[in-house]
Amino acid sequence: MGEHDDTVNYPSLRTRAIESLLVEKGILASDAVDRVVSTYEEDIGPLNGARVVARAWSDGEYKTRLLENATGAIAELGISGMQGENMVALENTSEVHNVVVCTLCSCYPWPVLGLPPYWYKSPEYRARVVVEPRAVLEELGLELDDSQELRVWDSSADIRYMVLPERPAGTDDLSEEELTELVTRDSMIGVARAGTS
Amino acid sequence: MGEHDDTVNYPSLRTRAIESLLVEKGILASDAVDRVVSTYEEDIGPLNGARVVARAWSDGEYKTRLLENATGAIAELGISGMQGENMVALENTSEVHNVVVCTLCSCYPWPVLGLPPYWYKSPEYRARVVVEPRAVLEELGLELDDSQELRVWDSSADIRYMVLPERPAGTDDLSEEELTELVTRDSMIGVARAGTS
Amino acid sequence: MARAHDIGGLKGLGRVEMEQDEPVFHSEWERRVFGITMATLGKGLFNIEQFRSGVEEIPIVPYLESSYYERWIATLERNLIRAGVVSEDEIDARTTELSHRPETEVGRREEPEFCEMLLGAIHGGMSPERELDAPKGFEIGDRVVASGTEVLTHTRLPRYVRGKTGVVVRLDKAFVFPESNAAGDGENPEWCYCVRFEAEDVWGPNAENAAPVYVDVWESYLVAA
Amino acid sequence: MARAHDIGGLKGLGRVEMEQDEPVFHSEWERRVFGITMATLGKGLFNIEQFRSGVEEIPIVPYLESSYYERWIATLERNLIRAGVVSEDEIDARTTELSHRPETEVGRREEPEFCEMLLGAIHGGMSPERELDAPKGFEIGDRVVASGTEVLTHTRLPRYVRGKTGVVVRLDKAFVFPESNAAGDGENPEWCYCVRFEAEDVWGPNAENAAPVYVDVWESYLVAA
Repeated sequence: MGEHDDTVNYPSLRTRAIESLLVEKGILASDAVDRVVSTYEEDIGPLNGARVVARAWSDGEYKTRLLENATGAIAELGISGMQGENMVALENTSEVHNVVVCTLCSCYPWPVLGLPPYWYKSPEYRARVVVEPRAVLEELGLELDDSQELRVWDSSADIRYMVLPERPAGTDDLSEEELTELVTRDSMIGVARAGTS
Repeated sequence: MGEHDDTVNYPSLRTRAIESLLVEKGILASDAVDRVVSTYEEDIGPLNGARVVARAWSDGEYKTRLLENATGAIAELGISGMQGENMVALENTSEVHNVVVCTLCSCYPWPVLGLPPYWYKSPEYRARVVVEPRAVLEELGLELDDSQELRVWDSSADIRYMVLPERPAGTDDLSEEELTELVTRDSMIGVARAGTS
Repeated sequence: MARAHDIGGLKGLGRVEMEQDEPVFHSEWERRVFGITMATLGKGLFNIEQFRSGVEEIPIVPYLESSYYERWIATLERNLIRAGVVSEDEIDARTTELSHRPETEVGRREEPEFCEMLLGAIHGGMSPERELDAPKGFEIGDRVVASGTEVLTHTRLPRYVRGKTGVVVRLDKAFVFPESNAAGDGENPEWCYCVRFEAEDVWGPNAENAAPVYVDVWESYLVAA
Repeated sequence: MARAHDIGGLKGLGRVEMEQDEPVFHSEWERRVFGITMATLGKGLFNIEQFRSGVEEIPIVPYLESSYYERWIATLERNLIRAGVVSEDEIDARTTELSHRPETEVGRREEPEFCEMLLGAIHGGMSPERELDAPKGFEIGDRVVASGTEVLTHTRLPRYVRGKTGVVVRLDKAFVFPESNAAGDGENPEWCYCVRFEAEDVWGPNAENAAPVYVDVWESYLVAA
């Protein structure tokens, strides 16, 4: 999709109509709108989650704390915020693979992953991943072992999930910072492995 | 909607493609197609059902037979056929009003009512009449007494339903043939009273 | 609703629009689709359950947006292709040809005997009733629960009563079981029942303006309450 | 699915399409819709459940066909109108004006204090966790049945587990009950649980390739199995 120049399309006009009316009525703070947007465009994104994962890979005690109390362990790295107040981390292993969805809307752990990508919010992903998860993951390029239990987590209430992906083989010598670069957003949703594009 | 001249639109082209291929392959009988169509355009329609209703209004014993064994009673008038092999008649009274739907597709008692109208097959009718039947009937111009039990019949298996509407007041002197003219298709589905437009 | 068609109770749909003096068909192609369907059903190229199942396979947006007989075209194609009598490529190619030469006449062939047989069936009926030795599992007045087991293929148990409790109000005949026949696994007839479900048992305590719903149900969809 | 959004398990949808190097927003208006929503939520003009409920009120075809932030515009409008701060006519009229004079600048006003408060909430969080004296009704390992009672308004129990049996695998905190808060009837917090449902218990014996599903559920949606 990319960025459109669409100042005269209907959603754009409608949005500007709403914004201008709310400003005139003294209800909307333009600076708040600006700041909220720039926060999610610039400050809060999947790099936060990658730092959590790299730390867990590097520090067994941290990993234990992450799996026991994700919200607290994430906060140790200075990461917290809206839609991440009640976090649970799900560990992928050779026996168990976890994948996260919100079938009812688009619930997603904002502080660690930023705002969700379009496909995560699409009817196709939401409808299909609960009933045919292996097929969906295969389409997305992730083949699981038949022996691996696949678990689908529907974010239907107020817990927000992040997946702790498996640490890729051959990364023993990497620093925590180098490990961070292997951790993709998709691997923390559970639709990809870490260390792959 | 009315009739369209649409020989070049996509459904028309597609239909003609299928028909011409099946004819060439020796699979389709053009005369059968013609005859089936003319049968439902000319021979089989709600007048059949109206005759059944008028007879039931005029002849108490016939009405009893209709309510006990609709298929047999309808056959007494020489009416039978596909999608009417297993009929049930539902009597509307001052206490009970019946309305018929097929939520899953478009099941309908062809021999007595012909092919169903578009609205009967519409998602709007099918989805709504089971959950908000009074609202739907009101929209269609039929107000029921709050004291009347409204029953919705979903044609989900192989029974086909026809409603026996209430005989309008002031029709004691009418002949069976004159009564027939009061019986509309919609009154036999249960979305209108007999004797109204 | 695992499939697009199972929409009983779906919220958000608009008014029911009636057409005054509606014709039986709205165009010549609707006539032909209806006739071709009846004629190919009559030839046994597919059965009614497979025909319905083909409609249900349409994704929900085109399902809700297409016209009734457009859905018939979709399932007719699907079923003819599955029957092996025509391929999608052939239909595509012929459609393109016709779009370039719209004046082309569709060929004709006649089969008077088949024609009489089909008309005989239309006027005489072809009941899905079957003999069944097994005793009926339920009696009038029995409280029953409709199956809550998901069926992802063709089924005739509307989703809005799944898992809900009702009362048997009428005993019907044994009819061909659609799930089995749609799958090509034979007719496997079962006893059928009419079950009355109270509005609050189907739509919950907030149902406004609702009413009891009578649903016709095959025996294997029911267990005693 | 009484409402358009409750689509878990719906068949017939196509491939999941990923976009390479997807930006956070795809256009300026998406940025503004997101920001306006957060700012008006922050002002308390509506709550998150009312916001979600407004999305769910979109009829299914436009729901499935519109883009994500188009759905946000729809619910934002609905909620601002319900809050009484703007009317549909005003929005319509302003939209028309802007379409005639697209170069018009949107006005600005600043509220530094509110801005700091909102950013504080974004970075600090605003948990829907609430104190609750009532004891938890279930323990880990309890077999539970998810409610089969239809809810025609806002609900957070996905339809695909309604009436299905699972096992409690995690005890969560007490959270605001969405059905109540969406209706403006207060927060009425309840204990929450994570329940594991086996694939065959959810999707039936024909589920191919399915997997256990973990669903987070408020206590009043559950009864002991």
